[in-house]
Amino acid sequence: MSARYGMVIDLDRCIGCGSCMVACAAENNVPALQQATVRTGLTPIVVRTVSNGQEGAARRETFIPIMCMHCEHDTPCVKVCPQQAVEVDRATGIVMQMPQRCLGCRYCMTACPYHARYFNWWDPAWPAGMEKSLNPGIAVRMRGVVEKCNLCHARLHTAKEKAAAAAKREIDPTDYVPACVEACPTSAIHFGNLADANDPVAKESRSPEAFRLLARLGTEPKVYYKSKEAWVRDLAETNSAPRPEVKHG
Amino acid sequence: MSRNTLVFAFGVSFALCVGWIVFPRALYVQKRQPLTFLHKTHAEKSGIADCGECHTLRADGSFAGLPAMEKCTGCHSEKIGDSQAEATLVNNYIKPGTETPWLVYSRQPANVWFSHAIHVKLAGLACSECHSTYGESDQVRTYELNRISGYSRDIWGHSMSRLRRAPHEGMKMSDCESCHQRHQVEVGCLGCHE
Amino acid sequence: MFPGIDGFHWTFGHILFLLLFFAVALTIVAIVASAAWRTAQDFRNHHAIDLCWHTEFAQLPDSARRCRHELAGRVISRTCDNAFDCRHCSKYLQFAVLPPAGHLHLSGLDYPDDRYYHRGHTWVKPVEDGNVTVGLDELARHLVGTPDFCNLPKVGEELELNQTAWRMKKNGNEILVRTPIEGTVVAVGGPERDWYLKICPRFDLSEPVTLRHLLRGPEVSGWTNRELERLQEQLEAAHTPPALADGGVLLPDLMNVIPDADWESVLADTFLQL
Amino acid sequence: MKVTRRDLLVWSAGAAAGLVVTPVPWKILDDVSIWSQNWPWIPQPAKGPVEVKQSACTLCPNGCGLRVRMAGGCPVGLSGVNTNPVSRGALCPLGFGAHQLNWHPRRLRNVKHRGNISSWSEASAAFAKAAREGPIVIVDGHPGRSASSVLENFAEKWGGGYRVAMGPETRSLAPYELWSGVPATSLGYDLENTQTIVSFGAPLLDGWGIPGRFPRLWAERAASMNDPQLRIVQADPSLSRTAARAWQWLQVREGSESALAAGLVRALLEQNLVPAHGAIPLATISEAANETGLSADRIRELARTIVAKPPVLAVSPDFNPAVAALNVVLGAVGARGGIVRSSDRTKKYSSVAGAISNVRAVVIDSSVPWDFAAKSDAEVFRFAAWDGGSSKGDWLLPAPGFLEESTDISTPPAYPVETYAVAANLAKPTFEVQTAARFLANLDASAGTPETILHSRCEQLFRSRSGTLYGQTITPMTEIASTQELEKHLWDGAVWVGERCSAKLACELKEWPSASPSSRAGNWTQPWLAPVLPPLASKLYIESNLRGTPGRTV
Amino acid sequence: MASRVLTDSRWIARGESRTSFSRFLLWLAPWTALLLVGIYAAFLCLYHGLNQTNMDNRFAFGLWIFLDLGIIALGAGAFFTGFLVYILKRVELKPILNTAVVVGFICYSGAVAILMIDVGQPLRAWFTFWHPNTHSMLTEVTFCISCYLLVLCLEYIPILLRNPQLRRLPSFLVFDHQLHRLIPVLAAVGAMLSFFHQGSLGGLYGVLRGRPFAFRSGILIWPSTFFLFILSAIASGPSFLMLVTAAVEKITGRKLVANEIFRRLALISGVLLGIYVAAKSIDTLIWLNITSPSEGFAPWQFYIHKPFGTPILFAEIVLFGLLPAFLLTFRATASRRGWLLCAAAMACAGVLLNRFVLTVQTLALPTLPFDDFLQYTPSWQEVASFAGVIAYGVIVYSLSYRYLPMFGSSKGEHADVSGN
Repeated sequence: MSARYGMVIDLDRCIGCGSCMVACAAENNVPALQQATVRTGLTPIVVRTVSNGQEGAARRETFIPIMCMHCEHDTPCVKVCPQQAVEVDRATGIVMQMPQRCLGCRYCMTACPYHARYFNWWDPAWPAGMEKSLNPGIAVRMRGVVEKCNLCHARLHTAKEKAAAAAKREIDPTDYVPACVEACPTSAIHFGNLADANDPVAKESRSPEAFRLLARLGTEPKVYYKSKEAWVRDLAETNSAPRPEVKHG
Repeated sequence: MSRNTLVFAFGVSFALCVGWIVFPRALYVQKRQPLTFLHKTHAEKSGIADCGECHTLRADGSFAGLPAMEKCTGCHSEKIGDSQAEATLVNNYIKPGTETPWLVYSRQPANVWFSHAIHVKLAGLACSECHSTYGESDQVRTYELNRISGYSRDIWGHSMSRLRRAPHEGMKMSDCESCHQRHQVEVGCLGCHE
Repeated sequence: MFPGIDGFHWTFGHILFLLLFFAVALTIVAIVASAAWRTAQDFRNHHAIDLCWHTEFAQLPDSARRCRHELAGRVISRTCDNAFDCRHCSKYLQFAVLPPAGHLHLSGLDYPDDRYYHRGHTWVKPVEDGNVTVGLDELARHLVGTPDFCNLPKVGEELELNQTAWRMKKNGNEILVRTPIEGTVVAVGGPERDWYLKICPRFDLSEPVTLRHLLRGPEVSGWTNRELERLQEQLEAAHTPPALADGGVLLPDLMNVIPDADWESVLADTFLQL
Repeated sequence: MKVTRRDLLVWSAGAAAGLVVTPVPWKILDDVSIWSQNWPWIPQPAKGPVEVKQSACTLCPNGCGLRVRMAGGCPVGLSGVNTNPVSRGALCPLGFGAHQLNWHPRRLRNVKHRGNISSWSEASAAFAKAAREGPIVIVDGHPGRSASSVLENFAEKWGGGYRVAMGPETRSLAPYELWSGVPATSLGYDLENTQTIVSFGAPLLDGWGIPGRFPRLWAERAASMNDPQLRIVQADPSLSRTAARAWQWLQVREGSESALAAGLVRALLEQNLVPAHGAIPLATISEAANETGLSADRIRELARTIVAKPPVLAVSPDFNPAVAALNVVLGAVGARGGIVRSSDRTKKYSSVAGAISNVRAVVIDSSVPWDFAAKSDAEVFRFAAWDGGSSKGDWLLPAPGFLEESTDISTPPAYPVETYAVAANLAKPTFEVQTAARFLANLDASAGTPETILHSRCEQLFRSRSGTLYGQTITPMTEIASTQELEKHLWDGAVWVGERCSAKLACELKEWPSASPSSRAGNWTQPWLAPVLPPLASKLYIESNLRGTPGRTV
Repeated sequence: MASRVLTDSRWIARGESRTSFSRFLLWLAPWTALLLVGIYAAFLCLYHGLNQTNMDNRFAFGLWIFLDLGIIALGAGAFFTGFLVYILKRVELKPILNTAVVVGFICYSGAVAILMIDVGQPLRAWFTFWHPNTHSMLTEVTFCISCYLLVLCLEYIPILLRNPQLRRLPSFLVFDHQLHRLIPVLAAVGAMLSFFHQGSLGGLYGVLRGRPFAFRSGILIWPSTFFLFILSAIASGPSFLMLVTAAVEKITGRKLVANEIFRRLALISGVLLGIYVAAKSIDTLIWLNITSPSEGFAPWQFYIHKPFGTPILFAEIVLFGLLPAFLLTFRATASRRGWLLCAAAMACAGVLLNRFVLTVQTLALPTLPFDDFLQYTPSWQEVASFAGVIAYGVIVYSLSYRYLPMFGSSKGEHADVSGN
């Protein structure tokens, strides 16, 4: 059962509601910390707003969810981790981050071109009692380690165990859907097995409207984006016009 | 020179004594189980032969672990024998309706995801392959808690050097790995970690 | 790190990397172990003291390392390169045979010719029972006078050449006296007697080589003159009253006479300490 | 034997050398690392069986279907219910983190009176006194529930008023209530059957209505289509989320929505795109153009565009008679794909917008949105699960938190058909809470209890035999054998959806409506200090740039 | 007779004149205070976690990594001098060998200390040894730096044991002697380790395919930065030694090292710097014209963000590269102390700038087309803990200078005892 789980995100469908971010944080026991900021927060999936750079009526905006791209080739973070806390799982193609192995050197974060890796700057904390609402399938990460999207591996565990209970080796694909995919109100995020040529997601990934961010780096990300609009597809390439400096709050 | 050698040797042997005799005792807290539960007696008297009868798998494949109090209540709602342990069970736990605070020898930490369903149903492992013959024992072992890591001593194994271990001794990650290697089952990190 | 530990891969790169690492680590450990083992070996072979002496000798000032043949005037200038170990000096025989000895009397100091002199201002005097007595020479006695405290080795203790034979204290200054000849202590004297130690030498005294490293005859006068000059210089540098009484006679008990001199340096230079 | 310093050194060296070949350094190294992987101050999730239950979200009147994962007796994960025809498997970003709300630091845990901790008995006594003195006003945020009936009954019996704090969707339907006599709560937008929507700044894709309704509809019928089956023309001053995704975005000036509607009506009539109509706006197209910043031609073209693909529907974000009048002119009222009647109930609710002066006490139910606060001389009894920081000098009464009460859920605002669902309580409050209905029932049991009313409603529903039940399967009501069976389905998360209402809806618009005052005027303008958000939703604001910050709230 | 007031004269080699003990303590006092502040800042970072710093998810590396790279490059003088003396037999450099070893020891131990604060989970840092990913440059760095720190300790021990008090213990003296006989092997091992980890530190950034500003093509598994880092480190190491020596001479008011040695170091530094500048220029051209465009980045993109414009490239290559290379190489300038030190300082600044550009600028520049250019200011904890390391360095060096033979000029080196 060698799968290559991947995603196709239809940017024309994304309405930037942020449901995926909240669902992801709830699924993965990510704390909401008072001290965190845009630059220090922990958002395994984050929806960013991108414009075509114009002002007034010609302005167009799109929302682009950024998460771990699960790069397949020369995976930047896997290659640099000094103690094998990151690996590309052979059975699923998921780039797995092991917080218990991580020493928090953050080299992988500098290696990731997508800024999809986050450091636990603080001890995870919840208001008193709220720890009862934590998802039982996910161990809370301690401070000082790097984490990122693991494609909701707790759901994969549950699916595997369910299959095993029925003495089956293969999981039922409907049992394994990441939280962001499930949460999307417009079904903009499509999840599937890219290794299976008949999988709708695999087909979609080959569509001419599909593109990957920074594809020219050659890391073969498994998260594809899709848009009908040319200016959005241009995001695949960085070699576009210089952009004005953006001030951060 | 000979005095130096002697003093040096004394230092070495002191360290060896401390390291191999004092340290293991100091590192682990000895704890007693709340009840003297005897697997052997239960197997004989109730005719339960299969571990799975009490240590069940739920419908979704998750492992229920130690049976809940209702399983005990099935027989012990009132005292049926004359052992002191049973009296404790009935008076301290069944009547007030509280769960027995068992100390689980093989409890893995929260970051470990171990599926009994996969290992038992798919791989066909016998319980004794990891849990030895504890299911047939007629005495209650002392639970030893590591003061630093908070793990049960069964995780490391009784042998401090881990060199001369019994076949089922030790439940560290390396023990899982070596079994997986023997059976050529490759699993990624998050295959077994949460 | 090792086969069987998570993360070990049987790939060429991995093995090569680890082999290199282990080679480096082993080299470092081997170096330390080897140094430690050799140190222990040196102690066992009685080389240690010799080694210490050699190391310290190399760091003595040039003026303290003059060859005995220069002192005797047989050669114009020569620095000893063998830590005063004339017994093993390949050059020793190149120079003339020793001239006859004579009783010396320099600046009021007595240097009898019945004994042999060590550069650490001790002498060795063979006595009738085949043993030798060891004592401080006149210059040293004039400097120190009566020590406040004297810590002599016990009878039966083995002494190595140039090892510290005994310790003395005077006015708070510690004085370490080097052993002029290796052997076993058979009797202990002290400042109140003629000699400090009676030693049963390790080597046969009848062999001339046994005492070859010690100074005799014109070497003694040359050496003592230089030592007196040095002393004079050092004491004058300290703006002290003349050390030598009129007529060039050294005052006795100098340390009490001239308490303000830089005695630390004087004593170190006198007793060949660093 | 004398122990020298040298001996100590040698001994230490020996001990150090010996220690290396004992477990001490290595085991400590290992155990300390393990300790760092399981730091005791880091909370660990509960272990135990995970059950999946169904309920409905009660954060707002939409009542989205909830699939709740429960462990250790607590909800540990929420997701939508795909079989729910109303919410269609979606939740809003707030909903996904709602299971953490009950432990919000601003959870109201004690009865508070004028900022001081008080008790339920004192509150009851104070309210009994106030009720006897009268008159009282009871404000409900979510009419149509069983609990609402209790509130209404009580208000009726005790000679007070029952007012409803309408949401903006319902408020946008209020003009039709004025013109047709059908209550706004019985009206809905038939979005599912429309083909062109002209939105006057309504955040259709950004929190308008049911989270799963319009976004899903848009995703199916409009998103990433060159010629969408559902055309959205969004008039918005800035590129809002909806504007960014709309088929066309009209950049209009702030506050010029009514003028645009008037201009469109003029353009429609001028170009004979709609049948002639009596009520003609005073403003001309060029005046509308001036006000909106669009060109007159653009408005004319827009008129042609919107009628090109009927049915067409105009939507305003809030009460806006001009937009409603445009719908009347477009013939969208009472038509398929327009404004339709969701029920034949004719009961009108008084809005809180009306004056509440000369009142002895006001009871505000916990369903009233957090940003409603009474600016009144009356004694205010505010039920809330979370302390929004308002109502100083009044009573703050802890209400059940998220999933802590069982309640029924009636038709969501502006939904075109009647629905009925039950939100089962899955969490237990750890301190004493009371709903407003229970509090009032304690004083006067004759107002009924929510449980009995719920039961009787089910009976009524069963007897009506109309509609369909959407549970694990889709079951027509005719196949339901008993009230008990119906109730069981409802408690298991099924939704009853009624049939389309056949009652007529006709609007008569005699003259063009004048500019309307804000519906929030009057005594209801003092907002709460800051909204109480699920902590994870506040992550959206704090840890990403996706949305503007509403203040650092956790 | 010496007065019995507080004195440490017994610990000072006889014949070496040092300032009075009280003045020495006075000199140490501010540095000790700074060290204590640094220790407190480090404690905060360890106890509360790295939220005490101003680093963030984009600026995952900050001041610490930049300065770590910097001081490790400047500490390269230690291994390179050892390499020159023991392997290439340039015995004329022997007088500065000890000071080179101590400077190296300070730089490396300081860098390792900072790294231990910089990682989020120092308690698990040993996992790198236990589960090494041998493809990671950081693994190579970790292994080499820890081994080399060990080597430096071993090289430092003989110097330490030459203290007049310690040497009175015969076992120390003999051990020192025996260890010293094996030092050439250590120097060789150290040189190998250093070449590797200086290179790997460069490789650390050069392999970052995801950071086109840093990514370089190279030879086999090593990107060009691997070799450039070695070159720049060995070029700046001698310059830094000159600066340290000159500073010590200035502070103590003594002539410690012959001008000849300065000139020799300057020549080495200058020539190597010249080679480095040439290699760096070629590398920059290849990167601008081939590597970066092939990844979809036009070279000008890297230089549109202020303050990281092209002037910084000019400064790195010409102002702090080519210019000091000339100044150090030519006799006319190299023989004047002022010019020489100025050039050495420029060479050191050049290597620091290079490390800064590769760490900070790399992280500041956007990679995604919709990324922003970010800036970061270190927190006081970051600055203080690094200042603590500098204080630590000054203290260790001061103690070493006072009590140990740092400049092997007046007193002879170890005797060559061939008999053993």
